[in-house]
Amino acid sequence: MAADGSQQAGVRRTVIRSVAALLGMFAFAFALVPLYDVFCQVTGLNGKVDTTAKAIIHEEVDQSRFITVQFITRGSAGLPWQMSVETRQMRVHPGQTAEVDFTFTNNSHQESWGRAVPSVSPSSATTHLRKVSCFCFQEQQLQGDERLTIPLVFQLAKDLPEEISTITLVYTLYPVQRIALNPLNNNNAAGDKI
Amino acid sequence: MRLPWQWLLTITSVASLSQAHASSWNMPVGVTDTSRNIFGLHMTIFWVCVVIGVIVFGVMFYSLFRYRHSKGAKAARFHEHTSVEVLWTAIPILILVGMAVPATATLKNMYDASEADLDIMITGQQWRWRYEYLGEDIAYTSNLSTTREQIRGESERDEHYLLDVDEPLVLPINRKVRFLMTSDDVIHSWWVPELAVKQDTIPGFINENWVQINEPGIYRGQCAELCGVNHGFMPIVVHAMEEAEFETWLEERKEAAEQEAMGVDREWAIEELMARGEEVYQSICSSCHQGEGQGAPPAFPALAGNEQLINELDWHLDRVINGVSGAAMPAFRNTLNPVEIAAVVTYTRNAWGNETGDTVQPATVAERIAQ
Amino acid sequence: MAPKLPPQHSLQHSSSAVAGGQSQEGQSHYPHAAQPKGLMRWLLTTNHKEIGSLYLIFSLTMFFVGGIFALVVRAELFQPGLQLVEPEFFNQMTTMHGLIMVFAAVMPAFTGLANWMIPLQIGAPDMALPRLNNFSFWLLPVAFTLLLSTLFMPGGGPNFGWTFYAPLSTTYAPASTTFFILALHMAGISSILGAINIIATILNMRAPGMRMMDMPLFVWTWLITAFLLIAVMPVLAGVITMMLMDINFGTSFFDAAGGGDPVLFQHLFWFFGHPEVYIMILPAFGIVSAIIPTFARKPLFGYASMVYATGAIALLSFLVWAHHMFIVGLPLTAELFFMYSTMLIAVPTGVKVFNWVTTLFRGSISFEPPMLFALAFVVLFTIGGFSGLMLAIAPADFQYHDTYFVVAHFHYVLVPGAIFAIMAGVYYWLPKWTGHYPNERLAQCHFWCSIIGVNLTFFPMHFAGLAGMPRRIPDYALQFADFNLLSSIGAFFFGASQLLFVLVVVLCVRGGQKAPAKAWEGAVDLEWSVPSPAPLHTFETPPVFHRAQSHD
Amino acid sequence: MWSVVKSVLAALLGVQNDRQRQQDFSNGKPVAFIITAVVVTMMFVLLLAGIAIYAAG
Repeated sequence: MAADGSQQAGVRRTVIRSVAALLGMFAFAFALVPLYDVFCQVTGLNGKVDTTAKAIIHEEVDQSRFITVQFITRGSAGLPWQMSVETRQMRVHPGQTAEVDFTFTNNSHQESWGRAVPSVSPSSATTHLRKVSCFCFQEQQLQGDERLTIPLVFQLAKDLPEEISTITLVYTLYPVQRIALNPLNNNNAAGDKI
Repeated sequence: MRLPWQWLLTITSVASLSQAHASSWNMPVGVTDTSRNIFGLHMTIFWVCVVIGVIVFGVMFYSLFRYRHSKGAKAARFHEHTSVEVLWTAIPILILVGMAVPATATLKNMYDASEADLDIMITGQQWRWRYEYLGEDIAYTSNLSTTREQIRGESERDEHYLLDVDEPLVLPINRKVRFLMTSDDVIHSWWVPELAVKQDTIPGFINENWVQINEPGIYRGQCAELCGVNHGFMPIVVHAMEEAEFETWLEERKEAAEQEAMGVDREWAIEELMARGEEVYQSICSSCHQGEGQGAPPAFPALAGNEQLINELDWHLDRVINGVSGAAMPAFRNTLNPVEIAAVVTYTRNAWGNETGDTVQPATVAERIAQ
Repeated sequence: MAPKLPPQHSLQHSSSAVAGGQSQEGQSHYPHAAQPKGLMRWLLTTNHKEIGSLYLIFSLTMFFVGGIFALVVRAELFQPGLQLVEPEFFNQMTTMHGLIMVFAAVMPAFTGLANWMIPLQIGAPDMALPRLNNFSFWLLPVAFTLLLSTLFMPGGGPNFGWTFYAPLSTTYAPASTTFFILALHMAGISSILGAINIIATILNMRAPGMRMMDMPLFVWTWLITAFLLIAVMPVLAGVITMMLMDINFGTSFFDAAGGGDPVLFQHLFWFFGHPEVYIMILPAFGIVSAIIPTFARKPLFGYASMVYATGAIALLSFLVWAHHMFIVGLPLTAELFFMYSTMLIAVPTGVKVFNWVTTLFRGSISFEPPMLFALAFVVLFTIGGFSGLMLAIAPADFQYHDTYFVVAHFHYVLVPGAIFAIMAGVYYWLPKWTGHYPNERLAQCHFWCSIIGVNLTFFPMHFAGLAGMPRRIPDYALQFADFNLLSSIGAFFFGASQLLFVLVVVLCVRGGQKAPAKAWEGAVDLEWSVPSPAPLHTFETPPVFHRAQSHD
Repeated sequence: MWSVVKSVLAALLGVQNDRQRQQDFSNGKPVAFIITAVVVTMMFVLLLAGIAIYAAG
């Protein structure tokens, strides 16, 4: 309104470009989510573990060094399950394939769903821990009082950095909600909670 | 309440602060090599800033004084000078590079948690810390032990007000201890200034840190990341011991755990359960459900007069053992032992007018947990 | 050091009374003869000056609302123990204080100044999109009424800090969080629209003859700020949309239980948050760069360097976000990268401070109220910059992080930084807006009270933080008591002295010493060519801008 | 081309003289500056990342 014709055109052009940049940045924010995942998986940032099973690579076992692999399992609120591991830690050579059994027990009488979320420390080891078969992130269903044993087959890559001597693999059990979502009182407003 | 003259006294005492709290004006030097390195970096960068500040502000105040309009100063007209500009860009860069080198070295050292002698898992929970000595079968939670009366000003505050816990983390000196850190609910941050360890605990993820303490002593810290209502009330106390003393402590701790486990097998009287339950309630539950079970609705439901709690024993047990997903109520299955759970459930079912007369035996709880 | 000639703007019109905008209502090209009166006039106004005033009044109101929240916090922290408020409410107060001050006080104040001054400084008759301008203002009262209303909702308002880290702000948040997200969306849209308007105005509506490098620095810094806003506000919008989906639609962006990552939230938030810090300080640089040359009666030293340094800071601000996350467990390489990039951003910032100081050197300096605030800005902002440099050293940050040292740092940058610059700007341009000089004695009193209050409040916080006091706690150990006592006394003193500011502004609107068109002897920019007070419509005939020399 | 790069580098350091700037703004196209600035920034990021990776070694 305050501008003459050529100014009007200029303003319109500026606005169109700005809005385009704006939408681009909004989309970029969402694109950052998968990009971050890719970035994490490439760099092992944050101990975030690649959840797809890998084929065994038959490479020469590096007999010269032993790596201690620790396993820790943790429960969480809202899931009456227990997760245990047959051995707390094992020593393996890089390149060697190893297997360890994890047991899930449902302590309640009702069936329920859960999921074990893995995390690796130190994070620089993440990309060198290759899981050949794994239950990570997969939903598990247990009937009331059911007990289930699943193996984890893994291999440490031979190019594991020299300075790493201990790797800790932690699984945290989380409940999977199969009931209808009740967003507004999912925190603490509901009266029936202690 | 303080009287006005007491305020006056406090204000005047500020003048003598430097005497009274000489050590609390600055970052502690700490008791680890890392903390000493960090202190060194801190003081170096501080003095660099002071020197730059003296030069810049010196020139500035000189100009303000010397070139006052009221004194008839005539303004010069210059407005650029390339070589001066290059100089004041280059010098800071050199100073920064000089700072970056030692900082990098310290950081690399802080990131090397390998070759540890002892592994401890630290778990943040709203609003307490849980310590697990991996491979030693020792695990316990550490709660604020400052009383409600002190916080509310109803009794004298002691020396370690808000910085005291029921069970400190016990560590040996001269040994490299690796911390694995995670959280059960929101992000917390485990911080002890004198150890120079501050690390976020993140739900579902694991962080690593380490410490090697040089001197025995008691070191205090606090949660550093806003984690909800009682963020200000989850302190950390580390008790660092000589190695031999630590070994003894470890043994005693294991024996005590066995003793407690044996308690599961016998029948407990209601008075015993009530007494034990009150202890547990006050240290664990009262931060949310309040001292008299009145709760703080809607966030924290009342327990006193709670119909569902009174009528449904099974539901009540389930809440305590398994927690409530997505709410502040944690699962105490792994945190408390069966005796403690039985005691606290019995207590809450019989205190503050909840006169159900129920007793829950540790054996029942153990069975429910283990099946 | 070749001295150059002083800058001279010769305008086509010799008497500002004619072309400078004194156009009579009837002569104007615009149909404002039928302008509504009373409330409707303000609701419907599309005039950049009126909208600018609305922004400034809104911002001042919110400054006091946020200030009262801060005083609740400081009152509780007056001495150890829980006395006045419960921890739950305390957390809501710290959160709301931060949100209101950032999004409702500082940002709208700069937008208000931009609305008033950018058209005047570039010789444009109005903003490029006047109706949009009206809309973007009126979004703000709606957004913040909604935000404040959450305090009265069951479960209370936002209590997770202004940084609203997940999962405290998602899984564990109060029920009102959805409204908080909505309010933030509206505030975000408002600033984005404001930014588009400012860019369109600056790029297209400069007076004939005025090139980019002739623009006053306030216009330059705002242009760069507007680009930053367009780049990062959508990211904030994205983050809070993800939160909304996590809370209400069962997604798991930030929930580890569903394969999400709470740390991702922090990366996204600070990718917005760090540039946001510069959004709040770059326009302040612009204001100070206008005021210091005026009262030193000497051209700004290194005008070009200032423009380039602003651009450099803006670009670098995208590369330093993770220095807010040094303790979340980033890999060593990332930690080093962000430490180096953060240390480097000190360089262009330092250049700005050196330029201001050199502008003072061999000037002819007088100390009117705007100058007092600008000088205080230079000194105290630099102190904030020093503590920023200390925080950049990653290993040391392990000790500083999330303590009162950080609180002291960012309050030094924002209160005597951004807010003093805004006040300096208000004192500087009040004669142009109202036609009167602000009462000098009262303004000086306001200045000295503010200086004492600010330092008494925030300086002891450095010590409290170094001694080990974490931030965002409602109660503290006894060894922090003295520092907190001082801070609380300072905060109440500072808060009370801001009432003087309101008094000065109100008195100035109502009367006072008459100001000529060029209210300050050393002022050079285009706004001083229109009469004081500036008539509702200015530069309807564009002035022709002649560069006698360069801008500086 | 070289002068554009030089100007952008000067900008990164916050150093620029008036004569040079006059030249930039009379001869250069803004697009050339923006592109160069983005490229220089990218290179700067890579350089910094390189140093960080080397230092983390």
